[in-house]
Amino acid sequence: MDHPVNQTDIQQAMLDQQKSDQRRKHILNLVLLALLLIAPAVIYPVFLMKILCFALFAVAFNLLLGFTGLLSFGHAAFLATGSYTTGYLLSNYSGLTTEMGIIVGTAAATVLGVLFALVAIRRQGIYFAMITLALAQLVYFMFVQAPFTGGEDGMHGVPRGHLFGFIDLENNLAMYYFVLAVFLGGYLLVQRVVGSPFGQVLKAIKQNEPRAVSLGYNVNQYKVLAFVMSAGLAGLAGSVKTVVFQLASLNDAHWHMSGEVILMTLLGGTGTLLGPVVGATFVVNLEYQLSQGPLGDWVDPILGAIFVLTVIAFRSGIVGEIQKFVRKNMG
Amino acid sequence: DISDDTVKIGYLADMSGTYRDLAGPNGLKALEMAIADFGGKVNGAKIEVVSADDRNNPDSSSSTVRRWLENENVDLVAGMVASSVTIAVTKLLEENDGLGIVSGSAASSITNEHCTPNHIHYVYDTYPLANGTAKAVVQEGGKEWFILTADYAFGHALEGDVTRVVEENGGKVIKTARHPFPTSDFSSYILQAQSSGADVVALANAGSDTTNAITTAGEFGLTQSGQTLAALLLFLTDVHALGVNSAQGIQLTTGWYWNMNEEARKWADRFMDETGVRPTMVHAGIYSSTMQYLNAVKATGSDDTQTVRKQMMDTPINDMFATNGRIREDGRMVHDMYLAEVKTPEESENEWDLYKIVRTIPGDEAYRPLSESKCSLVSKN
Amino acid sequence: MSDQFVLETRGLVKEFKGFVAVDDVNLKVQRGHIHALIGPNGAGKTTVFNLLTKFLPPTRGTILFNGKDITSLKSAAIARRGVVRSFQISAVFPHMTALENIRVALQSFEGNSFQFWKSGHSLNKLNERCMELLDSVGLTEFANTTTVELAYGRKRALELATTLAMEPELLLLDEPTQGMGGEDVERVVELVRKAAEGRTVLMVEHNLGVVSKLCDRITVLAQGSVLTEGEYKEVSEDPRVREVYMGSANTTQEAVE
Amino acid sequence: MSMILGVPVAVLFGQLLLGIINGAFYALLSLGLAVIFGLLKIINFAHGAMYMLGAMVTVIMFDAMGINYWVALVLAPLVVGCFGVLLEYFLLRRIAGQDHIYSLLLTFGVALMIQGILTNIFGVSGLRYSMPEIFQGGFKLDFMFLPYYRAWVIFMALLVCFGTWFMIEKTKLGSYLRAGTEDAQLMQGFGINVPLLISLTYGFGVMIAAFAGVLAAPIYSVTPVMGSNLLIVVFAVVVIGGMGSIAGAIITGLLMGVIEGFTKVFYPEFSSAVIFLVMVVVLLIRPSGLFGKEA
Amino acid sequence: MSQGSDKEYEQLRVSGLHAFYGESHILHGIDMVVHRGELVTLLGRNGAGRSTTLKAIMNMVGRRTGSIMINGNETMTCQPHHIARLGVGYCPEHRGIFSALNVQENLTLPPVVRSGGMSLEEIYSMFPNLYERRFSQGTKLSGGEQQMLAMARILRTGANMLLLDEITEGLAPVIVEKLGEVLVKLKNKGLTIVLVEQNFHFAAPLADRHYVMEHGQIVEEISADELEAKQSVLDSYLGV
Ligand SMILES: Nc1ncnc2c1ncn2[C@@H]1O[C@H](COP(=O)(O)OP(=O)(O)OP(=O)(O)O)[C@@H](O)[C@H]1O
Ligand SMILES: Nc1ncnc2c1ncn2[C@@H]1O[C@H](COP(=O)(O)OP(=O)(O)OP(=O)(O)O)[C@@H](O)[C@H]1O
Ligand SMILES: [Mg+2]
Ligand SMILES: [Mg+2]
Repeated sequence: MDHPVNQTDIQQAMLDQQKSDQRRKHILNLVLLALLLIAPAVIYPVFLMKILCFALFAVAFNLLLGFTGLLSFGHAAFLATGSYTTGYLLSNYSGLTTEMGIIVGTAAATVLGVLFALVAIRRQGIYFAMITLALAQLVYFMFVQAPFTGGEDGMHGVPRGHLFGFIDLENNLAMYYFVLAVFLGGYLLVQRVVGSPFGQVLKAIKQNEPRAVSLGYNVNQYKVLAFVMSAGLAGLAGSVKTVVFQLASLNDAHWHMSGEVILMTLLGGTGTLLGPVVGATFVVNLEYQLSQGPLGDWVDPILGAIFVLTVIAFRSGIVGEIQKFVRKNMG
Repeated sequence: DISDDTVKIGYLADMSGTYRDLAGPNGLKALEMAIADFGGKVNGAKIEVVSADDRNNPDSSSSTVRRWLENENVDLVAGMVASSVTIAVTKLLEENDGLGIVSGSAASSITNEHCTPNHIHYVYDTYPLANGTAKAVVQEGGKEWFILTADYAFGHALEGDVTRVVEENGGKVIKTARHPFPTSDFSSYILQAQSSGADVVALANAGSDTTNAITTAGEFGLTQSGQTLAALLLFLTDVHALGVNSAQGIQLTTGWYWNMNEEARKWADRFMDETGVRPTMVHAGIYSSTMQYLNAVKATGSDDTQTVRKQMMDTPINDMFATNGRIREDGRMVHDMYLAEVKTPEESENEWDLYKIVRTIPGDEAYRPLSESKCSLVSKN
Repeated sequence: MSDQFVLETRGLVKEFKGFVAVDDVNLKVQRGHIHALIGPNGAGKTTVFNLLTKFLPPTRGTILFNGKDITSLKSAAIARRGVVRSFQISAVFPHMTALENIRVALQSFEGNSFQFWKSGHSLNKLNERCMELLDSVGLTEFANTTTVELAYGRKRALELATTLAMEPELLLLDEPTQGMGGEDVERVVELVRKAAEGRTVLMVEHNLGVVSKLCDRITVLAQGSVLTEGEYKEVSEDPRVREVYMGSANTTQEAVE
Repeated sequence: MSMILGVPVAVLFGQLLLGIINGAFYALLSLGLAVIFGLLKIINFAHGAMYMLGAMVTVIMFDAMGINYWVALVLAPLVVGCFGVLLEYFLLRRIAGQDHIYSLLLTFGVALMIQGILTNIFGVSGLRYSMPEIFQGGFKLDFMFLPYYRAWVIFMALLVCFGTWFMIEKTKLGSYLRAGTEDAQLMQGFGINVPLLISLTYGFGVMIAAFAGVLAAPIYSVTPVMGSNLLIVVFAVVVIGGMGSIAGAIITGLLMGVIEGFTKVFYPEFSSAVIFLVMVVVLLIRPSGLFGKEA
Repeated sequence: MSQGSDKEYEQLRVSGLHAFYGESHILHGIDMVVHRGELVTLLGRNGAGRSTTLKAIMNMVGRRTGSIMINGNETMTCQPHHIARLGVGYCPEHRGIFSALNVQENLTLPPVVRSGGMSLEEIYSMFPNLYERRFSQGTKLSGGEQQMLAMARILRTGANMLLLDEITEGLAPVIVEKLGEVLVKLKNKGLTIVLVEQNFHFAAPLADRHYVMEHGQIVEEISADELEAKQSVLDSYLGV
């Protein structure tokens, strides 16, 4: 067999491809950033913040589902842990600056993530999903019973406080730009992770685990690290959400929340970076629009129909389908 | 004067979940009936309604209400069912100096430790529920109590209130069992109740938990073996779902019953024409409270929160909903409550002919006295 | 002795619910050899591989690698020590390009695999070596092709290249030429020969032509235990081997050509 | 009377029995789920909705047409089963061979639609369904009063469970089913009408759920949301039993009923979570569930 | 079923067959005819499209155009299970052993489509390994045992046309020899066989005709008696 194409050409082609991908990604990121920066002038900031929090949650989740191939059905536990921890701290220790509350909340979720990971990581596929669900249900039970969460009533009146001790977050705009910064931090981190050498290994594990093992990778360590990162980011989303809304409730810990983040991610497109963001925006917005309008009592059937439609017609999710379309029409 | 020449009312309730039937879309109907009856305008300003499904989720609800208050100049938030939602919303109201009238929630803490100068709790709460039913049952000789409690704030509050009432009246709570919310199979608890030897089995839960428990009690012959079943919170819709066969003889406390007097019946007929069902006490409360609110706006010519609230507190309430009603400084609307008993199949003439009123409990006797209040608005002397 | 033998098993046994798949196997693989493991289907060859790489835990027995007991190590650790296998049923990362497949293997030596903060560009320096490896199995033009789209034979070639990327000290090949046509077989033979320079290979192979050409020493496994061992000539003339494995000499001879 | 941890032994007997009865529901539901997952690799999040439909259809048929319990026992599962077949034919079929998660999303969407629509029509307070005359009353056992109906439930549930197990594990049809899930295309290449087989299997799985729904109609409040909370518990049961193991689902269902029953006595608050604790423990010890085949 | 050596009867006629996997066009107009009782091989390099041809005949590829007549029936619009019912037995490249079934269940799985298949006893005596392991899970067999199982199970169904994809792959030489004997026996029974084979030495003595494929097309047809004359052509195509 002869090789009509030259080796270096192929390498070069690949590098060029990488570069142009990179450039496109940068441009896209900049456009989005610009939009996000001016958004509060047009859209109600608290609503935007809600979207950003859920987007961060979905991005965190997608690090696992989309890039490691692990379906966690217990991510609500991390959201809620971040949320309650931060809520508790900010309500009870008035000396604490907001960012400290958030950091500790995130750390708590991260620690919980380590615990979950150690228990669950050896299980695969649907067993993994189910064991995370089970653990999350136990966490839910704890939150129902623990006195500090306020049980079914929830935890209310959490002060937004001052960022670094001097920026007053009661101001919605200040709060918005802080949330935006946190979101971007999380998003860029995930983007970096996915493209990193570590990300390559995750991808390999996702596609063929035994093969990755035989190449000398201790896959469980990689999965644990990915899981913990994802848990931490989910906790961060929860912490920030609590500060925005000044409340934490059992909804955050309920399995519906774990389900919701799966839906957001799938709707937007798993395995794409922007997908979960778009998915979260879509779902939050849709729920809001529907619950306001004359279709108020038809929210569930309409959401249901959208899920069905997505699975049947746009399986790669909104972003995934767009990517497909672009690829088809540009190459 | 009336801000931007409109009075805007936001109706927030569970439109699609567990609490849908007791308030829900029909509550919105009641609200709209009130506005229509008022003439659609107050002092020349038009009255507008916005509504939202709270999805029993305090996050969503508070972002909705925040937007209503901050961006859409909503003057009154009405409805409100799940206590987590109510507390979140009232906190926001306080922050933004809006006004809220809570009609659906049961928690008495809403005008106790969670009271604010920005809301009114209108229809009922756990305190009179316990007070009315428990007192009556103890006085009829039910001394030893088994309480089956839904394991969440509302259940705990009810359990606490019942225990107090039972003990005050010379009875004794011999056992409580807390079941997770929600539960579908109650046979285990009913068996525990049967073997406890208590005279009375009280249900400190709500909705489908209560109806499931009652059905199971019937199946296991709880009442045949001489025990009394007391349901502390039952809405008309629950009893309707159970049917008189299963529910007959159960005593309950209610803030209103559609067939309790002529005025109520007339309104209920109109409501039925609109919706096809009979109103619950919450539906009636929404109508009544909206009327009171609009009257207060009319009287003061203002939609300023404190002005209107003060006017409402100063005006006694006597209408299709309440007799001897008044709003206290903690925001509690105190009015007469009723001890009712579910009719037997023989007595019941149609599917909605469900209660007979056994006794009227005067408002001051029914509700928590201000002297016991933990509300910061109550002046302690 | 540990100098002479890279790999040694002592009394290796694997039972599956009462069925003994590997029965007291004492295998010694000499450093620098290409050592073949042959035997009828179901003799336990793949199972031996699975035991050596700890994809299955042995029921009994010890495995020595360079004289050290590695019986209790985990799969990944064994691979890192230098014992790397290829699979009988093709194993690739289907949604990566051929080049990326190999790069993942190379990467495991870079020590940067936990570096989640580093940019992916840091991996480009491995591309050169990837292309060399791809070229050696004739896949140059498929470097940027997603692996699912490769025909079966090419997937196997890719897998081999990936395995080689691991620079194993002991290479375990399970039927490397399976599913390949004449020319490809030739190339694999060459490749294995090249790969074997400076390292040891243990392979399972049913193509006796390949075995006879390549292998220094042959162990015949039958029903889980070692039937005989020796050079190709000795072994192929053993009547027991003929009976259980090779059949009439005819086929074999033709295959050898 | 002798006591265990302050509870009379007789009461515990009663609880054991009730636990088994409750477990019979879990067994039926998890059986259907296990059939659908084990054979079709569909994560059927509409299972709770199908259970609910079974009950709702029973009530609606009675209210609208006066169809009695006995007829409903056969007819309602058939109606729901047909619905399942249609669902499979028009929707699930299109995602065959895709990742599990899509089936989860799809069936979840369907469940939301069914529940939402019924909620808008019938409300959430529940519909009335009265116990058939023949079941009024019960056995007076030493330690408890056992309503006839509960005895009937356990009898029917066990019958259906055993029948299903037998059909799948021991008959030719069962082996088609088991094989068809692994490589449907090849099975079809052998001359088996796999698409039909799959539709029927899904239909059968939801039929069992609907059957449980009919059994539930006289004793639980029949509402459009009655199945939604049961769902994840039933999933847990299937996982504890070992996904794909039919016998596992049945036995675990009964077992979990009993464990939950005892929890209701000793630590009632925990009764909704105990199954998940069991699940974590079981999966730590036996990665593929109590009766699952090892991977 | 008209018996034996009705060599004129067209068991299979493929004309202008194109096949696609999603976007990729794999077969570019295949024409071939196989008569009843013939054994025909498809030769070619890796990726030439031989497996795809068999799959296309079974309607197991994404999309196909052209015409495929089996036993005189046009099958372009048939579902795979209808095609099997026409008496086609397909043994796939990757064996397709079912892990949920044990060996015996795997063996008895394909329904009998015609009379005249082998009995279970005959099969077990031909493949004693399978008999020994008949109650173990199908996929726990060794690679070679799985291959035997895959082959054996279509012998039971009585199919009179077999599509065999690389059946000698991974088998010990003794077994390969035995398989050769089996094929001869089957041929003598009048079965039609299309064999995709890498192992030319195995195929050559058995086949009546060879089709050589390259890039999704048939580039050469060689009958058994021309084999020697065309050896060099063949070698150049196969790269031997
Ligand atoms: N996980 C398992 N459980 C039970 N039996 C098994 C398992 N794996 C392999 N076996 C059995 O062990 C025996 C040896 O299998 P192995 O795969 O090692 O054979 P092999 O020598 O590689 O054969 P081949 O050349 O056909 O690949 C076979 O009879 C097989 O059925
Ligand atoms: N599922 C698929 N999707 C896309 N392309 C495929 C698919 N399967 C095979 N191909 C492509 O079709 C072409 C022919 O493949 P086929 O499997 O028919 O080859 P073959 O001649 O049987 O070779 P081999 O010896 O590798 O089995 C190859 O180029 C392959 O890349
Ligand atoms: Mg093998
Ligand atoms: Mg092929």
